Amino acid sequence: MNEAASVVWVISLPLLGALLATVWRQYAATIGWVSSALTAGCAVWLLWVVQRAGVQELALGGWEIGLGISLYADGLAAVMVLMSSLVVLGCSVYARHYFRAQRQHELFWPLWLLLATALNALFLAGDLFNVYVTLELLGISASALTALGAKRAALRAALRYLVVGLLGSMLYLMAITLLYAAYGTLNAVQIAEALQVDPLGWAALLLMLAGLALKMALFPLHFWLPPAHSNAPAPVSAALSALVVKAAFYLVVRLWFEVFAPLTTPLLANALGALGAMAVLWGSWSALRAERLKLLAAYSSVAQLGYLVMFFPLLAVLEGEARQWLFGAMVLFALSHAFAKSALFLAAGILLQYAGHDRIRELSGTTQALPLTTFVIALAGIALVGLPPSGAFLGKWYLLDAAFKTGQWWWVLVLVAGSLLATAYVFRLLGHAFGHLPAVKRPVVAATQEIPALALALLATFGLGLGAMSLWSWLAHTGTGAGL
Amino acid sequence: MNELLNVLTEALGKNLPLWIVLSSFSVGLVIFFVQESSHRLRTTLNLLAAVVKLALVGVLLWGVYHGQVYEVRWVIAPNLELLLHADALSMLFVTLSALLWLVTTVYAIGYLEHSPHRSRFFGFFSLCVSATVGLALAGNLVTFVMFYEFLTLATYPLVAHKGSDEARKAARLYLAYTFTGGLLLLVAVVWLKSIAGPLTFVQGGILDTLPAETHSALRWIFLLMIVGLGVKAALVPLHGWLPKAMVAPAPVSALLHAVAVVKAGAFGIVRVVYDVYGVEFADVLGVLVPLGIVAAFTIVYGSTLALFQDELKKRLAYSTVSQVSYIVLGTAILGPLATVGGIVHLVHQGLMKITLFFAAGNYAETLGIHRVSQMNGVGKRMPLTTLAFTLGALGMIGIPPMAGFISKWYLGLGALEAGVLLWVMPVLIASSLLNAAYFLPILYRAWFLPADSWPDEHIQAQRWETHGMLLWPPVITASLALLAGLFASLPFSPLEWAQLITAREYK
Amino acid sequence: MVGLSAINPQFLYVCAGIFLFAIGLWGTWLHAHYVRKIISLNVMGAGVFLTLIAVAYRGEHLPPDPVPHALVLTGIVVAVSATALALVIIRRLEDATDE
Amino acid sequence: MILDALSVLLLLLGLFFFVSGLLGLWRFPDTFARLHALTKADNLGLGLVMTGLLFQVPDVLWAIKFILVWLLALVASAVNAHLIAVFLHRQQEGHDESA
Amino acid sequence: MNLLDGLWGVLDLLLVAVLLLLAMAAVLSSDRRRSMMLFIVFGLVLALVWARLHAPDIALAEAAIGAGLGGALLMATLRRDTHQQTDQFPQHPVVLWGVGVLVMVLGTAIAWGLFSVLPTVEQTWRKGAAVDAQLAFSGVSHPVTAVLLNFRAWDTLLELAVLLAAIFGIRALGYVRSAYVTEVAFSQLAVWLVPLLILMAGYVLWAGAHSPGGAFQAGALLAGAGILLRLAGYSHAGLPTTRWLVRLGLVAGTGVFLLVGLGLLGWGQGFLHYPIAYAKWWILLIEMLATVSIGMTLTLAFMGGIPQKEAA
Repeated sequence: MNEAASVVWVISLPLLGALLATVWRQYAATIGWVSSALTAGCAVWLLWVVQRAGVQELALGGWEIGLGISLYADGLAAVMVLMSSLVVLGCSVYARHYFRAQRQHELFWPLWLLLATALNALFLAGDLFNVYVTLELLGISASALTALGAKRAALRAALRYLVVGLLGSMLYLMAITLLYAAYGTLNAVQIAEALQVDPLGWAALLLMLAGLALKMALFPLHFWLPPAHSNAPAPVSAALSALVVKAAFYLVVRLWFEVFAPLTTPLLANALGALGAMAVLWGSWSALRAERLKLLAAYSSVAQLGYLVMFFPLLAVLEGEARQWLFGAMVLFALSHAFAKSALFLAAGILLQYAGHDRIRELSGTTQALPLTTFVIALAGIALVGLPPSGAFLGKWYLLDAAFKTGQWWWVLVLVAGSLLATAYVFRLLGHAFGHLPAVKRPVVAATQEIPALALALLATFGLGLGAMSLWSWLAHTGTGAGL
Repeated sequence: MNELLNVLTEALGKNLPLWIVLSSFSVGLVIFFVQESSHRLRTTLNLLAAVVKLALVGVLLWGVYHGQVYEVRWVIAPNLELLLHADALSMLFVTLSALLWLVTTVYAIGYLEHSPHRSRFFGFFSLCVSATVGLALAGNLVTFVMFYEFLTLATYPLVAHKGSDEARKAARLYLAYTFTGGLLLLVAVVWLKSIAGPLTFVQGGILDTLPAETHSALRWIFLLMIVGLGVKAALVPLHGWLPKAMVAPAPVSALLHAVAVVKAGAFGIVRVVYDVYGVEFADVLGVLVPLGIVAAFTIVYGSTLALFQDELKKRLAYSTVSQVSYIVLGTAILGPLATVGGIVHLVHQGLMKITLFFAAGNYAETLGIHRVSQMNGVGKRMPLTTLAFTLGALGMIGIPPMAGFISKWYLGLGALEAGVLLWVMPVLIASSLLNAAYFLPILYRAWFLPADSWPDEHIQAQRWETHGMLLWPPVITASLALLAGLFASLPFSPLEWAQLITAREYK
Repeated sequence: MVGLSAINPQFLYVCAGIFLFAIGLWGTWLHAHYVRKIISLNVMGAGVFLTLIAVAYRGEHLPPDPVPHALVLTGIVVAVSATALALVIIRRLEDATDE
Repeated sequence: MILDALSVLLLLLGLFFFVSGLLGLWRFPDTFARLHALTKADNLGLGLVMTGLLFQVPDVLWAIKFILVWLLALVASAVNAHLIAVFLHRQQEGHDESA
Repeated sequence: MNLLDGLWGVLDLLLVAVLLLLAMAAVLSSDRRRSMMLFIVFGLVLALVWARLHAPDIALAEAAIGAGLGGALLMATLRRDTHQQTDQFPQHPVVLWGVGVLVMVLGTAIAWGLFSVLPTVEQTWRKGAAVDAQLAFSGVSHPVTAVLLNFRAWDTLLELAVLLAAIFGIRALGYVRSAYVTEVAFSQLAVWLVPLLILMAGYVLWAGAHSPGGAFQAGALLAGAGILLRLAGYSHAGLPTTRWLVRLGLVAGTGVFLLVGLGLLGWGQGFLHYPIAYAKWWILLIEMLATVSIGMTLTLAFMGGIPQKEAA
């Protein structure tokens, strides 16, 4: 089995799992978490392969790059695949006991594994049209999962999410038409080499950014995210916030730094950064005012994505080693948010299951009764605010450092305001844990539900907070101009 | 004895500081999961951790005294590393916190006899101490900031421990203040790092070699740092959270206001002035004088407000606000003697203030009295506690032979030496008078007035006036304060150690 | 621009495709009811596909470029599956509101 | 050459019937009459067009397919017309009692 | 000759005019049912346009899937929609025109981008040259099928997965209640038409190798047959009654495609890298099962999930 096979297996395993889970529906849960465990193992193998043998470019079907489709696994892609498979594994172990209705349980797993397939396929796609198909698969399976509960609010949120996803994909597809008309190929690397700075390039970039901003819920286009992420079942909203939104962000990073590198001027980067800043402020402010815990987590996703986008104006100006560190810090921030947000949503699911509601004001009794879940929420809160032992802290550190080095000091103000608001909404949550209500007797919450949430939270804080150094060495194997 | 210690130092190797931090951190995590009902297990774990830490600190002290280098380095990101390094200044603070943590643990076990959520309390309690020790042993500003924020996180649940609305509101206020401070400090450190590169603490400072045009930025950074650290050091405009945090249980307010939080701020300011900027360069920048003015104003302001507080713990809180600023004043005056005065007061104030808080806790716990007005004739009912209180109070006022006198004496000498006598002396005198004004009436009331009835007296006087674990800690700390005063010239005394530090600070 | 003696079909159909894309985008954005949004989305999709096939068109006598044809085929299937899901959700929403 | 002429003639005839069907659709008062016009005229028109094209067809297989197309169209339009008529009839009857 | 070109030009103009008018009407009309009808007609005219642009495969697919099945789905959705039928544009006219201008700007940007490239690109490379060069090795002679099932096989596999995701989503939304009232004439038509449709599907599938056709169009025809049965009152629309057989059918297409790919990978050839000699048979196998899956999926999609009666 040569190295390149790892790229194929990491995508095919969840797809195979999805198919098996459909046919043998009574074993759906076991097939589900076994295939996600195998995929996680495969992701580690892929990362090891990329680390040792460098960038893997696999031309599928043996056809040369321009004609056939190529899978492209470099440092960044391998890290994102590892991130997505770890979160999927955590949520799968969590989901085994989450669904009460047997029917809902069986229908969850095929869609869930298709979502995992779509994510891995998207991270490893080297062909722009292939990215379109994976984006669609992602959008449809995600909205189908959101509608799983068949409650009216969930259905409406899922419908809006599906329509928004389709709109984004159509914009993206028009951009592909332009690029194909001009360069006759769909392979990202070939287009990157052939791209000239001309009206077509600008139109394609504009369309792709608009489409992906819609899917990424960047500030003015974020209206669909809070209802979708707060009405979906807990493991689904964990995956939505942590991974699906991140996939669109990953594409923007790929396109911005690799394909459209000559077109991305600092001015455009600043515009994007401004949108990010508004997302941070608006998202944190609405999270502070949110009534329900899952709504708070959804708004905080909008804010955290704003932070991620704020790296762009600084990356546009920096050069050489400092730029490589900042790029690594951006990826670290994305990873830390993914693990922390999924832990928060899983914990919120436990609270919801236990208390029947997730209205923050009436949660103190529950938080008293579930100390471990509250501890998970605290850890996730630390990572979301960006306090020291977390990956987000390092991300923010490098963001601040770059802001001072390049003299763009206004990003510092946004960061300070964002962090303060974040503290406010996280500790508004945790304040209830010290409420004076009599402690209810110890409830029976399945350990398999609390353990994955705790593991993800620990990964976001201590894992990435202290062990992040290896991430930069992994990213050293990034492809052509992705930030290096 | 000598060989045994050498063997021990080799055995533990050079990452001894890491073991010290981890010892209480790991025990803290374990205690979280201890069942609420198993008292014995929790008490043994606590005491074991405290004793082990004290022993390790002793070994460290011996090693540092013999010039052995202890350094633990952990690279967390490109050109960003955690560094634990035991130098003379950190040894002072580590020893103080380890010692007082042991005493406070004993006191806390006695104090929280029948209250709920004790596993949670002692868990966060040991996390808080590990944060303080980590902060003390930090080798560069990055590590300092990380432990500084970690301290905020660890102390927030302690302040909110009681769970009453008042406690949660006080905790929220505390968090608002300290987190904003922490954030400003973080921004300042990153800004400084972008200008000056790696910020490892070097005795005598590292910024004097920087070009002239960065000086204005350095002033701004200094201001931000002082505000960031000032929140915890309770400098005047930023001290709002301290009196309100008195709602926390007595061991918390004792530990927070004598050892952990407040001292962290003061220690931070000392580190920034001496080991980052360098006191000569700071003077050249002209930032020391405003710092001195703020410190002086805090001293006077704290003492005057303490006068009007009827609640005993609030009065002690305001006295802390003023006492901590002595340290800042000592740092602000350019001169070795003032520095010695400032640094030694770091230890003395810790010993004295913790005694006062222990005593206040005893009164509240045994006789159920919280107000000064209720303290008539308390001396007769609880002679030993009140004696300890008296020693502490006299020390605060600065009457020889107590430790407080020495630090004020050195501050005075330092001011004379630096020629700033004109505005420092009146401040010292005024504050001593004010101290007397708010402490002496309490002593008079306790010893000379007839005791009126104490309606809710909890613990009847059997063999001792109160619960054993509540009585002996204040007595121990009071005697330590007395010894620190009497035997100031002994080799291992705080004064000697402060002089050792100052000698290295001034080039 | 190439001399437009006879209206060059590629130019005409590309313009048509872009116009359909525009009208579809406009409809999706502004319509309130989701059935109308989906119809506009399909019109927008048809616009994109028409542009793609117009680009692939190479005059009367040359065979057209097969790659865009495959892309559009895939696009149509994907569009119809998304439309099907959306319409069933709408149907389920209608039932939910009835009960 | 004759074949081409014949085809053109038949196509024109077919066109004539389509136009008449269109006129019928436009002018006739009620739906039943319109149904009548449409099915009759268009089927015949389609038949004529189909025969016209038969002459252009390269081989027999194509011819069979053309005829198949016409037959299918016939059957489909007949059944559709019937269904619409039944529905309309039931709806009109239904006016007195609820449908 | 220019008379013929002129005629083509007129036809193009006519087609485009009708197409755009239908699109405008479908989007702008206030009555929801009229807009749906117009959309179906728009689909049919679009099929004509594809035929005009030398894209027979897409014409087939558009007629069968886009207009046919899409239309059927729309009608099924609006069948019980008893609420008020009109959709006025609620927004303020400024918003309407504002968005209109924005969209126009985007359109002109695209047009400007495209037309700055299109005329010049003709000379640089002949698009599709790569496909023609490798066509001989792809195992099928029809270029579009070659691209779909060999060169870009991975896209098609994921696209089948997309269909799967859609049908899983639909199944997850619960059961379907009302069947359709049976109409004698219609069921007679069904009796004749369904076998013909199945035969046609087989033919289209086979023809796909050398002329326009293939899995998707054949699948759509099968779905047509299924819908016909459903409308004729058979609540099961010809699908097997045992539940797991239906699930196996749904999964068959993607499953075989993936297993063949992985098998070839395991065998040393490489993922989806058919041995040239047997490529034709592998492709045919995959296409057959894909047709069955697509047919089942689209029928179930029209039904909106699993029929109620024996779904217990």
